[in-house]
Amino acid sequence: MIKLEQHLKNNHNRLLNNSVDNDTFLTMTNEAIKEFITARAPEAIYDESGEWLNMIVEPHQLKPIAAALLGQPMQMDFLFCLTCVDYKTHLTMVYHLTASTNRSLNLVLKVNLDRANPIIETVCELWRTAEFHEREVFEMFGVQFANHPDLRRLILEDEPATAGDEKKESGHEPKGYWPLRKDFEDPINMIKL
Amino acid sequence: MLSLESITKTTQDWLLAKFDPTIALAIECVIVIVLCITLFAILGLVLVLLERKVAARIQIRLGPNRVGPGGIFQTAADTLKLIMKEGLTPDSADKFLFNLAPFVVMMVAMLLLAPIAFARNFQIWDINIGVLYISSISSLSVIGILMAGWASNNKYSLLGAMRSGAQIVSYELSAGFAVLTIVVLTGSLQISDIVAAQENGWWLFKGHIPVIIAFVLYIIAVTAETNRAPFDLAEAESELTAGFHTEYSGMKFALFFLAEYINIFIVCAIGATLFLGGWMPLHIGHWESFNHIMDYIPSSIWFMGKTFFLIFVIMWFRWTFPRLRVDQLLNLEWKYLLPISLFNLLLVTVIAIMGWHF
Amino acid sequence: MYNETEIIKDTTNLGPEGELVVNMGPQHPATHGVLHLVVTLNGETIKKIEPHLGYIHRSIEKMCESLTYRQFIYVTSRMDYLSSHINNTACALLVEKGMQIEVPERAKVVRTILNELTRIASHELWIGAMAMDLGAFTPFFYAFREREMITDIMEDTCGARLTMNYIVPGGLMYDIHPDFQTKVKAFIQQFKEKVTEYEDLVTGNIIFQSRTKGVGVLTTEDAISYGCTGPVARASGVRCDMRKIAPYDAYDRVEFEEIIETAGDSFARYIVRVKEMNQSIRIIEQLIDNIPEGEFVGKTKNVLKLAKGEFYQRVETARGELGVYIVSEGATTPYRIKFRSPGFSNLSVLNHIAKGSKIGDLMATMGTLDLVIPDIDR
Amino acid sequence: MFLKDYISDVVNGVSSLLKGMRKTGYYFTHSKEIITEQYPDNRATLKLADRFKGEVVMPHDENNEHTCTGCTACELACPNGTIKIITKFDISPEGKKKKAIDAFIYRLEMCTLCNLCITACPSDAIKMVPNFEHSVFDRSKLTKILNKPGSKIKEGIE
Repeated sequence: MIKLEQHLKNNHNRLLNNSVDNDTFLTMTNEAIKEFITARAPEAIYDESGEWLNMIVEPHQLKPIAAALLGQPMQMDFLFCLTCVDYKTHLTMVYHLTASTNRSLNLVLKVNLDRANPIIETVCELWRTAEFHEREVFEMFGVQFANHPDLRRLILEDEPATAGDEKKESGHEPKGYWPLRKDFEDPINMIKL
Repeated sequence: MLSLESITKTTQDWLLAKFDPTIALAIECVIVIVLCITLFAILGLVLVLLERKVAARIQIRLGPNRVGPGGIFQTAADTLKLIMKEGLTPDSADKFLFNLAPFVVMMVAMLLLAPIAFARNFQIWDINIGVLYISSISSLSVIGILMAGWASNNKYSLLGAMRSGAQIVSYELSAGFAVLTIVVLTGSLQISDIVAAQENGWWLFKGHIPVIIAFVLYIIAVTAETNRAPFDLAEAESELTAGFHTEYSGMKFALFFLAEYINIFIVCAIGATLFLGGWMPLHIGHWESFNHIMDYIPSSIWFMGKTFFLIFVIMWFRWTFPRLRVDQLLNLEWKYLLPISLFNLLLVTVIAIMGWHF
Repeated sequence: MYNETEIIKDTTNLGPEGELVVNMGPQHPATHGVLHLVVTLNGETIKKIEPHLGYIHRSIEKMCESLTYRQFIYVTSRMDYLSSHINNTACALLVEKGMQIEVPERAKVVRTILNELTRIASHELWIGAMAMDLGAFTPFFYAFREREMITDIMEDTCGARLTMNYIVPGGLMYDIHPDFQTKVKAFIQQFKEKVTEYEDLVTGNIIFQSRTKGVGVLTTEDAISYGCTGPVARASGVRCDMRKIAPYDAYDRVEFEEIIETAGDSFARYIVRVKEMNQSIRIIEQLIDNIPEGEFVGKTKNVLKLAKGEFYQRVETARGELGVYIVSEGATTPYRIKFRSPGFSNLSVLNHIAKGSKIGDLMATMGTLDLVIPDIDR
Repeated sequence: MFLKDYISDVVNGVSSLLKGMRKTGYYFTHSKEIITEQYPDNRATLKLADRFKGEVVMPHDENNEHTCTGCTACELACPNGTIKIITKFDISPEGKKKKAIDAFIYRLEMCTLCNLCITACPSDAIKMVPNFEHSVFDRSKLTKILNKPGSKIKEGIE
């Protein structure tokens, strides 16, 4: 019971602190964010045409930038969507970020990956929700997440034996094995127009 | 008036007149066994139907209403189905113990029937340590459950059996203490003496508040002992699918199911005997005419009425409360029921010694 | 008779000593669907929970890539089938946002009422199922009695009880039923009378309280880090109600409270949902007499084509924040669609909060996370 | 003080349990609260909502005429490929060729009852009806031809 009371107290304190913190970055504009990112990743590309600020960074920059966004003053502690898009020429990882204390501040972080050998650093330690989402992206798109604690299939059935052999020979998963990639052909897709 | 007492008496007289006493005893034994099995079958059918009807009424449903008028043959149809089903034995189960377990549970339930007084002078075996016999035999059923859980070679079954073991062993205590309060007041372990002591009023009314507390404790403890909700941790449908009888099917499952209901009947019968005067009619002080009318109702009706009232209360519990967690279950016993019943026993002893009861 | 080798045939796969690996599901009474949890136990204590998903995976995201913007809405009803209206609303809102379709006021208000009714229906079902997980069977029937009134209203107006497909880009598929308002009012009356029953039977019950209080505690930090939303996060003190943060439809003109609890345990999650039902009733009461007259669907083109670009719409379902992310290449079908389902993130927290507790606690924790498996698998 | 807490714990617990038992006891003794519907028995009085989406039908009038032009708008609108329209060319009395439907094939087993075909139809030739007893022993019986044999298109519908 003591443990629970402690929790209650901590949560209360946190709620109070949040309300104080709010003022410091409520005024954070897109320009300020851009400045913040450019200081860390000069070659980042920005796109403001959509609803939220989009930016594309290099794969090796992702982890440091993500860590910086999570820390002060941005506190982008809420990763509400993590997905991947197959653009046929390349894969794009998309991270939708927001701050739990200021949900009007949204940011879309994108990373373009090589389609033949997609590999990227995991963001599991920063946002633990990424663990499941990255496992989903791994099985659906074949993106390898380096340093992921438990990179296994989550939704699809376990790897068939033949796929394992093919993997051993060629060093990567057989072609067309990732269902959400555009070149995946499902032989029994009855609704395909 | 045709009563069960006169029937037994006539039968015995006739048998003794016709046969040698040993053979007469043997014939009586056979008659008793047949009657017991019949009672079991009927009780099983009636109690299962009753449970389903009570559940339905509480849950604003109609309940079984298709087989026979008002669904009264529903359980008979279910039994037929269970008899015809294949009795599967899992490949990796310990086959001997697996098949033995339901019979152990069933036999324990049957043995308990012996000292129960169903009506005035209508009792199979009026043993002088009746209450002790009941509490010792009833704790044997845990062996059958443990056997079933272990022999199934199923993790859910094993967990359910282990829970059941811990539960029955601990709740045996407070059930025993609750029974002891009446033994202290009566001064006898014999069932017929206990009933006779309630001639001028049931213990529940005569024994002040301590007996009422003992009664409540008894009901809680036996609910736990028969693995009924809210203490049905051994089965715990949402946690362990079906607990110790997950792997059982067909008639072997039916035996577990039947034993559960027979056990409820027996503990309620004992509760009725100890606290509600068994087959004794309700007598109130000096209202002679009222007492006379009450005497007119046959003693077997009184007994069954009281028993079924207690059964209804236990069913009412089941359909109202959520299930306890395993550690809370043991907490309830060791931190609440046991201290209260110990203290209560002390109080009753004082009352009995000082003669403060009515 | 007894022979050890006869019972345990395969001794190679027993795992470390003191561990018992139990497969809970895919067929298990408490997983409410086909969730498969591999639970590692030490006696009754849980050491690890590993969810295995995908038993009802239909690849809705891939399916939607070959469906037009009118067609793909019906598929989303099959994701979180208990809040199908809200899923449909999310998709409709996204298409409206992408094409700048003007939605008539009437449609907006009706959508809001239907969304709140859906939320109540979902929470009613949840209360029943949750009580059933904890071993109380009866509240299930009482909860379903009220839920039945809502499904009747839905049947009248939308023509279906569970997967309505009533909301289309631009408004509604057809106008509300003439009896809609009277029926909703009758429901509100009945609900207010009967909601005290849950207090008596469930909330106040000492067994229920001891089963849920202090069980499965989720701290605020963890709730945010694990991406929890909806009642699960609000019970841990996170403000995450999309109806407040980014109001859609008619939510900006109604008054309601965002229910926040700080305990973060199963009981807090329960209380949040019960109070949320009352807030939903409050929203409906404000709107039901003020449904504006007029068109029920805005003017749309026959063939819907989203502009090239990316669109994201967030709505608050009964389980949390549903995000729909569409990458459009300017065609009649989405290029890539991603559903950020609330259940998926809420499930990921299960191992963290149920570790170290008893099996019975797992049922309470899992019950209060309110998992709907098709929503998780998609 | 420990004893006081202990006793109040017990009393509160028991009273909360009794409250719940009172509620269930109330329902046990009040049979008018029962809400069971005896479905196959009450079929005569069973009334479904008029809008209930149970099945797609094609209404025909007394002259065995429908209003379907065979424009395949519903076929295109259907997300599952439930509808298949086979067209033919009728020769009108004036000797002009006219497009008409030969068979309107509707596969109920694939239909999700989403109502998109009804909204897509320009001539209101099909509609949803509240039939819900669809179970059959043979799956192929669920594939239906909606236009009645010998039916033809109503005059004046283009």
